[in-house]
Amino acid sequence: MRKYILKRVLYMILTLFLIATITFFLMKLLPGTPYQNQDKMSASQIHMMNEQYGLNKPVWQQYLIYIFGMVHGDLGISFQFSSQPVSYLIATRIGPSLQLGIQAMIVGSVLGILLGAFAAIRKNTWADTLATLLAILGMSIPNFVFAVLLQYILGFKLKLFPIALWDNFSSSILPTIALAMMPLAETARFMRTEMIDVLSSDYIMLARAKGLTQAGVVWHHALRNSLIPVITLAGPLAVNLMTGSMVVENIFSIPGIGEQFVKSITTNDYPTIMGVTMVYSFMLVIVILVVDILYGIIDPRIRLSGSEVSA
Amino acid sequence: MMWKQAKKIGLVAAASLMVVPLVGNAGTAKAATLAKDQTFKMMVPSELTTMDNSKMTDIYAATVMNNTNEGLYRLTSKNKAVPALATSVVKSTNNGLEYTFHLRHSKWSNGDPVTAKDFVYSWQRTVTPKTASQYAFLFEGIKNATAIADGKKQPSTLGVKAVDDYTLQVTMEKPVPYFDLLMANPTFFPQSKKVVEKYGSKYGTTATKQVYNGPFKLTKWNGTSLKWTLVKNKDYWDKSKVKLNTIQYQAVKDPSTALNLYQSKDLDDVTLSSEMAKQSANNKDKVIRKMASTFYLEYNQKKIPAFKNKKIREAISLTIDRQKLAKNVLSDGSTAAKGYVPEGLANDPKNGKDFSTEAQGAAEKTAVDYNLKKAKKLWAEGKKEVGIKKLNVELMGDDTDGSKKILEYMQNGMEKLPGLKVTNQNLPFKTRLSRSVDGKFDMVMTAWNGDFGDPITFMDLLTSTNSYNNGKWSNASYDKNVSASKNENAANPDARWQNLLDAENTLMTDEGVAPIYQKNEFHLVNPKVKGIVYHQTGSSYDYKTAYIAK
Amino acid sequence: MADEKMNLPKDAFEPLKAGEQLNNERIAAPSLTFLQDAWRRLKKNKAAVISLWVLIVIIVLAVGSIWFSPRNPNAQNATYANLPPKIGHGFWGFSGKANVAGAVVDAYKQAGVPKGTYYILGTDYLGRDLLSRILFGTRISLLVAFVATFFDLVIGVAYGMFSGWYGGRVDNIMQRILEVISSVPNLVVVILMIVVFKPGIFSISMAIAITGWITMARLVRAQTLKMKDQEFILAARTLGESTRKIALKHLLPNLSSTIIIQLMFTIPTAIFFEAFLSFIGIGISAPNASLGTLLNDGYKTFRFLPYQMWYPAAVLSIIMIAFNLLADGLRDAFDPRTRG
Amino acid sequence: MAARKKILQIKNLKQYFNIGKPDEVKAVDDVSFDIYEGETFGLVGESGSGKTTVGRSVIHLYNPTAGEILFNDRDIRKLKSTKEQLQFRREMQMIFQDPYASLNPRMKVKDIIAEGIDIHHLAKSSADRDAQVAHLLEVVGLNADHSTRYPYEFSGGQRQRIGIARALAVQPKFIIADEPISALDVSIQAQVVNLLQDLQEQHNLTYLFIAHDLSMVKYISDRIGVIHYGRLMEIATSDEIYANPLHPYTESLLSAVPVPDPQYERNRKPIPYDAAAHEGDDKKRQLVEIVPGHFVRASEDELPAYREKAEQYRAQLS
Amino acid sequence: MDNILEVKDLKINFGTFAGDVQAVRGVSFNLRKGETLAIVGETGSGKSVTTKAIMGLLDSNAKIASGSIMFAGEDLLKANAHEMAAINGNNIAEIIQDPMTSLDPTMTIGKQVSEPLRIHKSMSKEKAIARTKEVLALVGIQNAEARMKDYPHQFSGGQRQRIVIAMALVNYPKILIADEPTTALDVTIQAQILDLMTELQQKIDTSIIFITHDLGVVAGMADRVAVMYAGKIIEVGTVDEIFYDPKHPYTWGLINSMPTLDTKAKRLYAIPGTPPDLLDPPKGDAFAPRNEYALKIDTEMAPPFFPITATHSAATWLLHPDAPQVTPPPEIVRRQEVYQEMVDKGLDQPNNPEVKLNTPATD
Repeated sequence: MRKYILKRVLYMILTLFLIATITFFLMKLLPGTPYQNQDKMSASQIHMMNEQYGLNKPVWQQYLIYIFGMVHGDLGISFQFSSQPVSYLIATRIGPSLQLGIQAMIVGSVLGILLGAFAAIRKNTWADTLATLLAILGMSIPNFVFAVLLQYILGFKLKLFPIALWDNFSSSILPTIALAMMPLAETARFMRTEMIDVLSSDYIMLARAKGLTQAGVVWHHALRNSLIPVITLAGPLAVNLMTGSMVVENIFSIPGIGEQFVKSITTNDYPTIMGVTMVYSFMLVIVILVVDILYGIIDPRIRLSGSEVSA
Repeated sequence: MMWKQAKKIGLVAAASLMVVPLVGNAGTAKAATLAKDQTFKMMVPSELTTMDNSKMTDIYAATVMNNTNEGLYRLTSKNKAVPALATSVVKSTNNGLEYTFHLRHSKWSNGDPVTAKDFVYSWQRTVTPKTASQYAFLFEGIKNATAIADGKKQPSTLGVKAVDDYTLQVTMEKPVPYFDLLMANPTFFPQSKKVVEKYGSKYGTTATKQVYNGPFKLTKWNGTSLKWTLVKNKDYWDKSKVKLNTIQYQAVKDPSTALNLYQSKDLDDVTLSSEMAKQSANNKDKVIRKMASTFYLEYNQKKIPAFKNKKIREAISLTIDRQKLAKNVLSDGSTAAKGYVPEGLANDPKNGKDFSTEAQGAAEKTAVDYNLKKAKKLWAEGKKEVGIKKLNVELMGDDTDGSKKILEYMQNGMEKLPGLKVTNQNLPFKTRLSRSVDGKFDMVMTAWNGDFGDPITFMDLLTSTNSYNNGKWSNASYDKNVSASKNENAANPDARWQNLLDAENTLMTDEGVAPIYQKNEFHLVNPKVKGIVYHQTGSSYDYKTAYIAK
Repeated sequence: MADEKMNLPKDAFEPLKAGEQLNNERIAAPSLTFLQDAWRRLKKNKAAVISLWVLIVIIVLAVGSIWFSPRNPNAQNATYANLPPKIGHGFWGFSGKANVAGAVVDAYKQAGVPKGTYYILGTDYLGRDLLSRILFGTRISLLVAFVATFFDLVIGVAYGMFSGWYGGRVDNIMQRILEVISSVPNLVVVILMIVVFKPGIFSISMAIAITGWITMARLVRAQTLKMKDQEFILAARTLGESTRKIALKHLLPNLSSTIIIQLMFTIPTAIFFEAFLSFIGIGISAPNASLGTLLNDGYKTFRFLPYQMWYPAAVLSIIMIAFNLLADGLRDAFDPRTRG
Repeated sequence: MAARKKILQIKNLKQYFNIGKPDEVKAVDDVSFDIYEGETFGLVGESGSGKTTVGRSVIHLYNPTAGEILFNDRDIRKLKSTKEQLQFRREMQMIFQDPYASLNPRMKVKDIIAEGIDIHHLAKSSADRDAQVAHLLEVVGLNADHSTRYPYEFSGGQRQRIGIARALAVQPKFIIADEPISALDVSIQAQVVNLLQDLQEQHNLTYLFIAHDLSMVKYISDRIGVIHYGRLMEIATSDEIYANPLHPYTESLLSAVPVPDPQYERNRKPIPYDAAAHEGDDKKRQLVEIVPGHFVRASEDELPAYREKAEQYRAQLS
Repeated sequence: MDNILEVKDLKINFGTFAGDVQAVRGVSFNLRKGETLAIVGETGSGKSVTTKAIMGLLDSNAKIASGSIMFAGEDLLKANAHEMAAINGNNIAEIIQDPMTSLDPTMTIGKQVSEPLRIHKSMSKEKAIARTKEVLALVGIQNAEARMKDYPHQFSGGQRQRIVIAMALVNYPKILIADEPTTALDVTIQAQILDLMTELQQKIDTSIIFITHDLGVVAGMADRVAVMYAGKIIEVGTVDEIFYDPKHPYTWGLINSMPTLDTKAKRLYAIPGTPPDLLDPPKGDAFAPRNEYALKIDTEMAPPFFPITATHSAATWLLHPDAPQVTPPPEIVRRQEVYQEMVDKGLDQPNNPEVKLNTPATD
């Protein structure tokens, strides 16, 4: 297992390195300079500025400097916030994003699992249809529509929660719900499929033959076995949450990195784009690694044989 | 100054002479009329990027700076310089080439005294190339500023000197008529050398890595946060005039969220854009903040040969119903362009008439007219002259909602010309900018906001050699007039004025660019908030005298 | 037990002659191709059938609107901007009345719209007919989805089949590559792609396609791995069939259900992703509309002009739901486990 | 018998998988045997014994790790040209175990059967192709009506017969039958076995019949090889191997076979086999001919015991 | 002997996309205390469906058209889910074919085996563990205590089947349903498992319904045999009656088509054709199309059961008084001769270890 993790970590590093490389060179393809007032600045100033940002060196040197800096946690200086290191920008912004992401992940997966399991147990009944429809609806309505509706109805009209802004836990409730819709829907659908699969397996039949009631079968056997594959959903869900956070953070004025990412795209803030990309990739890679390890821990077949799981 | 999403206004020196009439008189605020809670909640559409006035690039930073720090002068609601750290508004000597300021005794928020050396240090620091200030060009006119920025002279040779701790002497290279207004601009505010050196590259990156000498102190800003707070500065020399205890800033990027927050009284002042503004047109809290900016269309004559034909250009311009665009499409208080130089930017030194009004001749009118019939006629003639049957062009613009709509509207109008096929291309601001500069476009919607209250800030752009003349329109008469206004007639205000009027006229007659509209900002403001001083250009708001009425 | 008193004819107990023997190799069921069989199965799934019809109707309307659009989707009439829905003389929900600052006003009257002119789903901010815009947007969204799907199909299927078929080291390397690619947040790639290249239908489709094929490749690979040791593939090999032919004749048809189902999921994902891109401002460029851009315009004013959000949202949701239900239905129809 | 032609010679065949990895599998480990023209050679073993692997190596679905496979005296590993390979594919064919997995569910029966015809261009026209398919269907006891149907419409036995028709389509000389009946119901097994025997007679086919079902292998085979953990334990004629099993594994295997005879079953006592006891030491073992035609895997010091056992049996017979 | 279970006129249909499949078409049998009843039949003959019905484990698309299953005075078909749960694993237990899939992969075998104890006996944890250990040892799992903490994948196929048996037997059920319990196993392992089952049956005194298609296994395990074809039982009798004196042509074919190690016949006897599709079962006797002894009436009317002895009856018109006398295949005739000899000697007692008979002769 240790060897396996080590191998995975190596792959992880390789992956991140490749992502850094691709992002770097894609950024180099982007038109535009970071300066607003290019033509009002003196050549000498532009030179100095390029030097500050390291833009006057050959691309391969810039690349090496970037990679070297990244290894040391230095992601460069933001173009948009002058003098602000990207790493600081991310450090101060990641908290709300993580909090929202984790809350949404918990809400989404727990409710999704319950909904999916419920639908599977009531397979081919109206309850199943309703649950499935609910799940599909969750996947069918864009985040921003959800967010706006939640804000308007629950926040503005009913005044149950803060409309927006980021002050305390209660202000995280609406964005969490908006963000959790997609994971909830996906988890529910996946869970339903898995659960139906498991429920038709031999050992479930034998469990019934042992005298377990429906509830007992589900609780003691079906749930755990269906949950194992559902864990692999964590990767795609993490991606989902990242996408969602850009929208939700924007609408609810939450100081997170998703919101910042959108801003940095529209302002050509390359160092921030690259930095946030790296953070996203890093988080995703970590999620995938954790899923793999978790998979190994939860599934005894893998735990003991130590063989490789493909995510 | 380039526009970004109707947000990024340049840190502008001069203010226009235009006065925003709604602003109340600060002096009338009596204790009896004040609400108990003097907290003002302000929405901005963007984060605070820096508190280093050498590095500021956007209006929101400048506005905060203007309220937390202070320079020699402060501007009244009528855009008149009044003494701030300087004890009086001084007249220039030596033919406008020298100014001597006497400073009052005041303190930084860390207790240090503010001295003339702080000005010298700040100014030298800004023009030093290493600081890479994007606004060092505003120092142009002060002795050696340009040479220092070009790295040809040492920063210490800048024409500014601390005669003693409270006497500041400024030496000019040439007279700058709007010098007083510059002195009220945050770029010219003093900096504490001690503090700058203490924090080094981190100077001005958080609320605590800066010292303040203005009416308010900045707090709760970690450098990247979406909100920050200004609190009353008890060390401010004129603190008795300051009524507000706190100003809470909140960056909100979504217009409907902003409206919701305003209506639920979570915010006192919100900026609404596009549809939100349009839909709030009847709101009684509506406040239109006029701006000195023009949106205009440039034709790339270098890339599309047909654009060299004036009839073609004119035909295209005539297809755009600017009135309808401003009223029905934008509906956010913006107005149809009267000409290239926006209304209210500058007034005739002789008779006080607005430049755009004075320039409003027949040619001017035609250039911003809407006449589809004439357009089609000209288009047919133009096509024949150029020898083409049809024309496929791209129309480039920003990727903001507002810009998209405008482009769509314009495209629709243009395509009424037979054989003209327009493809819209909405790009992120900086991408659009660099493509414009590189000439990688057919037609581009450009926006410009006046740097200072003089038509030259616009006129300069379209000379044959200016790098911002993206369309490469070239006209000898125009170039001559602009050049004359800057050189031979620099000291002759009337002749200079006529040069600029002539240049505008030439530009419009020759359809060099097609002005579309003048941009304004749409606000909803809590009517209880009074005494805000607003400037059409520069650091928009001054809250020194603002208060919340009962 | 046996009823001994039964009256049975004498000849009942004569042995059957050879000719009278029944056909003992008889197949009772009608002959159906795989697809016919799947179709029969699908027909039992009401939700899927309804979805299929809904999609057909939507596609026909969207495509048909090229020729038979109620109005020109790009024709502007700024004075008629933001007119609420109205049908005929107006009735509930389609009255042409708008609530402006608390007062209900007849928006059509205010805008000076002549009698008899009405917009079924209202107009947008430039006075364009929303119904035509929605039809147009649906077409563009579907186009984006289909283009993305096509690449998904080509790249994903080919990659998956190749990786699975060759197995061993080739597979190993290809899987590692896939692993790396899938660790890149796809939205980042998409955004970078669109920022680097010109936003437009093609680059958006490409961007979605470039990141979208991973799942397809994985599924196809897994199926191929499973299939390549299936005896019918071995049989083809023992007969001397070439690899290329095996892939085309044996693998591909048997992968088809996997592929079709995955495509059914890819299409809505692509439509959705396009909508998201529109939200962050890098979607389809104007005046072209997609459901995403319409929704993006609509949500901003939904407090005042709710119809501008609800109608595109409804169409998008219906398409998404229909594709998802159809995909579910197809999965059941193709899945041999449910075979009766 | 010695005069008969050896159609297939397998010499020291080794087939390892995942070589060099922790999960290396020696599926076939040093197996040698010959098959004579026209005979049926049964290869018997339990699951995981490597019997299927042998079959697949012989028909060159796998590349052997080591050893030689001579078909008609030509090493199949050295067939270079496409033509030679195609020729080999025509002469040797395979019948598979799983009647559900061995037919492409997306193809019509006639296309499945004609696949070989198409590959080897054995039909002059499409009418000829149809005729050949119809004939093959008839040969395997189905009729031409069935040719347009899809595999799933058939029962297991019918499908297996379609599989046989497919193999026959290229007129092979040698057929590897890889557990062709183990997935079939009892009543159907006999049909297929009878069919295989009829075909052998009519076409002078040689079979390598792989199975775990000892009674059927015994019935159909002329000679039998017993394989265990990738190694051949014993080779002899089928009568001899049943009547006089020498290797304890063979004995154990035989003793475990249930027989549809209650009286016999009541008395049957399975003989356990302990692999560790017989293969646990590191003595060198190989197939040794104890009596003519009867080979046993043994080490030098085990030989006398086996010889004696063989003697006893001979004595009993006479 | 007491009947512990009585199945009467059971009819079960399955709703499929193509229509209703009549999987079980009127099955009646009873199970006696302590006996092993083998149900023999080919794939799709309805034997598994019948036992699933007994345990209430039919799939949701199954419809029980008629019949009753009486156990301890109650009709199991009328029991609700909770009543069924109380019986399953306690009074009736099951073993199924594939040991690789019949254990929950994520639960230790100790837990799985002790589950029926906790459900039905509300036993304390310690007692349950002790009992589990005991039962595991009983089925031949070595080092049972330590291995209880292991997961299914850590056991070989044979061991797993032993665990499944332990799980089924842990509550000493009155009835054990073994659905092809050795089909997936190698012959040597099969022999061990069968031995184990016989041994345990005697120890815990349970009745077994043994489902299989392997006549060899039946011969060794069963006391009585029911032969199923196309959803019906067509012959039932003691193991000796079925193997030595079968009356139904299908049974003849079944026995005859299986070579023994001694079969020397040039050709095997094969039942021609294919079993009928139960979506549309043929009129009359479903076996008729494949029956070389078919009579005209077979195509008209399904035959009733004709009793042969007290324990033996068969559903074939050949037993009708009016039917022509037919000669069974030679192998059957040979068996009948053997049987006659046995009857003469009074040896036709099943499961009598004393009984020895000459090894069956060859023809």
